[in-house]
Amino acid sequence: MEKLLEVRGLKKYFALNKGLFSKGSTIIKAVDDVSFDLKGGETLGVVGESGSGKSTVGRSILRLIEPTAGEVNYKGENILSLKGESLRSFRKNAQMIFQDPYASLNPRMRVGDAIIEPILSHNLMSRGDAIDKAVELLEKVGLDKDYFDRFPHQFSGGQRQRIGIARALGLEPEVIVADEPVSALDVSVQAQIINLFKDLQEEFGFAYLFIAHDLSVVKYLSDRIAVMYLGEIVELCKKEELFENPMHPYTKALISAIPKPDPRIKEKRIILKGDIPSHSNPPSGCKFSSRCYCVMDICKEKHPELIDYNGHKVRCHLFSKGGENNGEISSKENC
Amino acid sequence: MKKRIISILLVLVLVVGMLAGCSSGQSSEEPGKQEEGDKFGGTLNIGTFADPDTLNPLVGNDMAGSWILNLIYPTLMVLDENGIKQPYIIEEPEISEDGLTVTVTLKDGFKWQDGTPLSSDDLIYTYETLYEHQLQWQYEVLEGVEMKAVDEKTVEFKLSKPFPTFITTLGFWQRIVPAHIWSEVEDVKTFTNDNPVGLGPFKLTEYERGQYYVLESVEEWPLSPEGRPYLDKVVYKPYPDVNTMVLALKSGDIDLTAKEIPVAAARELENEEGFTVEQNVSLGYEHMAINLREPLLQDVKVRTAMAMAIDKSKVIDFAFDGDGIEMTGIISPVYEQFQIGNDLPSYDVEGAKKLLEEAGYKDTDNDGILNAPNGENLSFKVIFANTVTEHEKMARVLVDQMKEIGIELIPDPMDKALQTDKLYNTHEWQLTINTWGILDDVDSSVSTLFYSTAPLNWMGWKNDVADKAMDEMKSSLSEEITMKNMDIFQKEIIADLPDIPVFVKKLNFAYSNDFAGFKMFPSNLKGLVDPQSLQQVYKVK
Amino acid sequence: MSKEKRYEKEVKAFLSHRLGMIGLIGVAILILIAVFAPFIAEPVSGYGEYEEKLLPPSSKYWFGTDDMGLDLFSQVIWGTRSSIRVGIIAVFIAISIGVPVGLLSGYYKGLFDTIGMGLTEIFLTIPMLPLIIVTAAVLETTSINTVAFIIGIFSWPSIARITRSTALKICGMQYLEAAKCLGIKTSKIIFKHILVNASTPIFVNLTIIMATSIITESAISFLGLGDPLAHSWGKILNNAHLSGAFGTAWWFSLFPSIAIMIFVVSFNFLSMGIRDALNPRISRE
Amino acid sequence: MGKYLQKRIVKGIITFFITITLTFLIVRLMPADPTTMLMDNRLTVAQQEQMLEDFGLDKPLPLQYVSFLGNLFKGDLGLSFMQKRPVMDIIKERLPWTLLLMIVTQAITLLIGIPLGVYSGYRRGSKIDHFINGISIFGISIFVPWLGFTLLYIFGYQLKMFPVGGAFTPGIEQGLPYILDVIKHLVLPVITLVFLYLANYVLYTRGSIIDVLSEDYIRTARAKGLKEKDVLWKHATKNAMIPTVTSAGMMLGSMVGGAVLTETVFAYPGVGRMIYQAVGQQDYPILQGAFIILALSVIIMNIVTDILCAYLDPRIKLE
Repeated sequence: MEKLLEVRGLKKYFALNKGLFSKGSTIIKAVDDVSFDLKGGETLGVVGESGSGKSTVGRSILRLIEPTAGEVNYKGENILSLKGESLRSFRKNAQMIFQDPYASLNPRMRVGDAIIEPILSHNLMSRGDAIDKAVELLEKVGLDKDYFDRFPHQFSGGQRQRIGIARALGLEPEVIVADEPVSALDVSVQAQIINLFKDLQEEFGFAYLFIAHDLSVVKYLSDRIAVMYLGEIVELCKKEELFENPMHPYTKALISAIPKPDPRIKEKRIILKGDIPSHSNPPSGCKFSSRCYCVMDICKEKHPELIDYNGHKVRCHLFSKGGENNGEISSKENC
Repeated sequence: MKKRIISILLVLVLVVGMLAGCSSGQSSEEPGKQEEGDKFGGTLNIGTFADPDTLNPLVGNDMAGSWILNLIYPTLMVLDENGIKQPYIIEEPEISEDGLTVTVTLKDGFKWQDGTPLSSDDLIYTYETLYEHQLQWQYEVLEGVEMKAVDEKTVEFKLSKPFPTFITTLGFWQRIVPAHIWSEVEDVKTFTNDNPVGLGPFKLTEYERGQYYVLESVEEWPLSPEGRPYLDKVVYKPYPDVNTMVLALKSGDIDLTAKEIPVAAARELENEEGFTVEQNVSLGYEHMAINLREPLLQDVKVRTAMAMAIDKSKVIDFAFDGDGIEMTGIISPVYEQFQIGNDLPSYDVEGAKKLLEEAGYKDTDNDGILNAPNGENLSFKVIFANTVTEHEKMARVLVDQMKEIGIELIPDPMDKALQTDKLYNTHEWQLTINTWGILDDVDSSVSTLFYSTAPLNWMGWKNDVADKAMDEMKSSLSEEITMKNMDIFQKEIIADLPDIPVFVKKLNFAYSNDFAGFKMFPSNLKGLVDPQSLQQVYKVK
Repeated sequence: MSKEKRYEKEVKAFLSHRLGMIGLIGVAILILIAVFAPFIAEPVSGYGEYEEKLLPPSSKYWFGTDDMGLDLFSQVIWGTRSSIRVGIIAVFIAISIGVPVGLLSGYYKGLFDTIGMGLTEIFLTIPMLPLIIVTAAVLETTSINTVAFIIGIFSWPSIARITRSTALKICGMQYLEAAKCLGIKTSKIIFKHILVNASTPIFVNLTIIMATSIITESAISFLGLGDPLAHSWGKILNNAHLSGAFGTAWWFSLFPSIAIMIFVVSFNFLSMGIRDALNPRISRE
Repeated sequence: MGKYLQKRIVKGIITFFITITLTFLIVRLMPADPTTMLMDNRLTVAQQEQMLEDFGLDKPLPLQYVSFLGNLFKGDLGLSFMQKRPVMDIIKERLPWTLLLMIVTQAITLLIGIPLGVYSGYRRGSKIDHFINGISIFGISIFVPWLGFTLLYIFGYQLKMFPVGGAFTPGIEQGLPYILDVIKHLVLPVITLVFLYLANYVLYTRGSIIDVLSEDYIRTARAKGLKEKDVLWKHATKNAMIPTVTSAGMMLGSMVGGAVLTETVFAYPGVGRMIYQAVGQQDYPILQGAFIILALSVIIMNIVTDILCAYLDPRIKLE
């Protein structure tokens, strides 16, 4: 399939000013040199702990925040150079589903108005048609059409997320960035919403950039998965490949954290020590070195490159020389 | 808890510190003067409306200041109870027959408050300084005048042309300063004169700006009945709000009002025991002036009709609560001797209507306002200062009265400075309600108002016959010539009516009956606080 | 069915708020008086009868007469009109400056915020009444409208602050990001999302501006800097003050003072009622 | 702390600079020539021009501005048109009285307002709450000159309890009699101003106590079994005071407005009355000077209250 979205060298740095009179500032690298592609109809899962920069990537693609550097090409056009009206009209191609269904709807706006508002704003159709379309969309996401005149506070979280999805669908986008769309929902509801995503993708054929903080959510939906740590992609490959043959120690840790359906299967869980380090003061060398259970001397000195290992990309010194195990760490478990 | 206590303590320390800081005014309690007679002793508290702008008698010319400064620096000439200027600290001035030499002799027994005797040098110094620095408006009077000290007490003035009111003008308005002190002053214009050394019956001993001015009686004041003022002290206290001032009088915080009090308050105090209300008359009058540059107002018939439409008694009733005297001519009834009988057109609404009709003014568009032959409405804006309440009320009455004859007046109250600017500089006005201030020396002051080139003639009135009459009056040495020209002038101005005089204010002043001996002098500039009055006021025991 | 429900709780809370209801009734009465002034009292102008000057209240003159022999009841009634007019103009000006400044500061942030909030702080720093006095003196003609205009010019900072803080709060909300992401026009975002949410606090603030503008107008008129031809309560007090009747004719100053008090109290109570009703923490369950 | 202070001061300086520029311009925007008022009607043209020159008003506006700023740095606010004395001297005479009036008013208003606000917030929705709010709102609704005059009439004239106007009796003995005399003169104007500003503090405190009482640490304190009295008056009040103190700094500007009317009615020799008089006389240098000094005081007060708040509330980080 053709490439819908090409992300190249995306960076987002924040400067933290220290004070009015003190010179200089600390640079926070929230996203540091992230590149990936998204093909039409495909689902790319992005996984990482909070603070890994995954949401920043999603928001940068939609220009909700301005990246510091890099390119985001949509069908060959760099959207980072879009401005004003052309940016606004690009937006109908790519939509976002937000994490918090309670906060992503204006409490003072009726559900119907919330759905037709973007349609009208892009002059896609007349008001009457938009209302018809909104009713249709409500039904499509599994809501009663009588809900049209209600206010968001009369709905449950799952219902609201459905409204949010209907709202995004109104613009008939080709790409949907779903930023932890189910993490705020009850577990029972999560599955329903994920199924809705799946069904809608089958019906409309759009591509998902599906952001989540653990692998269990993206496992079902994704075609490929990218694992992020401290603003960098540390591993990126097909879903099956990732689960069968995880290369990066961090990925392994994440996989081991997935609850197993059968508690009798005793697989040793890898516990990462410590918290995710501060962005303003990341470890030198490999950013994961401070928590890595396979850490080597080189890891603290040299920052590893992302290496393509037969389509399986990984950023780890364990594989830096053509993917050979350096031997040094073989004594350690799980490495 | 501790923090709260600390903060309270902090506030208290601040307050106490401030109190200590404010108390810089030195205490002035002196051992009481020896009683020399029954009437001696006592402190008179006087309510005033503001602080003096300055204590520098060469610069200051505000009313609140002159009440205080006149007690410290008395003028050569003063008004008597009838508004006629009389010598005060000088003997009757001598004017030579050709009118070119004026000789002034100081009375005996006056000393500056530092003990130095008053001499002719002080007079000459004051006038020379005035002329050199172009201070006040009086300096113009000294143009081309030569001064010579004949002796310690006598000064001779040589004028370049006859000016019969030379010394009354200069002597009435200009206060004298001591040469031995002022010659040391660096810049007389900005000198603040914080510790004035005066000449008068009272000396300023202590003051706190914004609060009080304590004046103590001098030991010797020859013009007092018993050689010095009866009072020990006179204290001026400024009350910016007249209601508070009246209340202070009623509650005994003050004993006398230097400023006139509103009629409503006067009526109330009259009925209250323990207070006396006295009236005097203003030396000026309230009038409505007409801008003769305005095309519609150039028709004398319109002006005459307007004069006929004014019911002056109604205006007085409402604008000044009935406390006024109608103006019958251009000269105030206060100066009866100059009223020749060239009276203003009397109140006659029907006559006014007829006059306008005959002149061709008709209400052609049926809006209730007469139209000129060219179709324009007889509609005029009348400007006045928004802070002068009697003018605002006068405007309300005049609007009604002009409506009667089909002329529309639109009241346009404005800032005083803006009104002055329009009258003097831009000439963008049609009618204005205003006051002529103190018209001393009628024969010469009419020319400051009505001479074709006078700055105050903002009406733009130009009448050659009247100009000539005013010229002759100004330099006239005989009463006959003066009165003949006065007649000509009055005939001309009544015929032309560039200005419609309306009424003279009667002013109310009140004092506590704990004090007696007051003498009333005309105008609010003098009233009961003229030195001639206070030098003999005493406390009733 | 569900349309009205959103405010049901708040309306109930307001209705049971004693002071708020007193305020609402007061404001309603004042508006009625202003609207129906011609049916309540004849307007007075010019001057009355000499014999009827400064009469105390009687069955003929309920509030007595002033120093021009004019009925004070009529003046107070017609003064309601001036007061409401002043309030509305001041409020209008305050909104039309305060809301844009607040929006620019809160929505666009950056330089706009620095300038906008700097200006706001300056306007809050400068002692307002003296400056209004000077500004009133600057203007050539002081009609009641210009006085109201000046008051409005100095009343916007509170509106700007509230609009800004609401805008800031809403800008941090996800639904605004959602709206942006959906490509909704900025103008619509500002009006439908930010302003609709800011409307209640702005309204509460406006009732207070309404009240303070009357106090300020009265102070300006009292100092003789207002519209000398208007029938405003401040002007009546100014007449009472200048005629020296403060201490002699109590009715002259009492009734306009009471009118001012009713006006200010009503609007303050109303705003308090609304605020309390909207703040769920205040109404005890 | 240092940085916070620096930032606050720089902000203050900028505010001050803009304020004085605004003042400079407004004063010069007056429609009539500013010297018109001081021109005696009989002054000659030469004298008028001399006068303009004396006050530097003949120069072009930018030049006037430069010299205005230059003089300001030297603490020179120019000469009063009417009094022909340095404006600085005139303000120095008046400012202490206004400050005295305001500090005493502020202190009393806070002392009464905070407890009332705390109590009505604690008993929110009750009769006593409505009563306290109602009374304090009535306070701000009374027309100040009328209230002032009524107080003077009753307590000054009828009951003779207090003097009718002024700040102290001339010739009063130094020391305690002087202080008592000053206090006697202070009572009525302070009562007037307290009435005027009480509502602000009551309502502010009430609002913040309601917020504070619903916070977790209050619940914790209650759960720990602390006495209700202590919870309210110690824990809650301390935190509720912060917004009130902040508003106290802001209030200073509006207090000057009340001072104009109050000082005029009570013949109190402060800055407010000076402003009233200067407006009447169109004495622009005085007005200009008064604004500059007042703006400066308000700015300094704001900085002080900000720091005070930071001191009271450790949660505000001085960064």
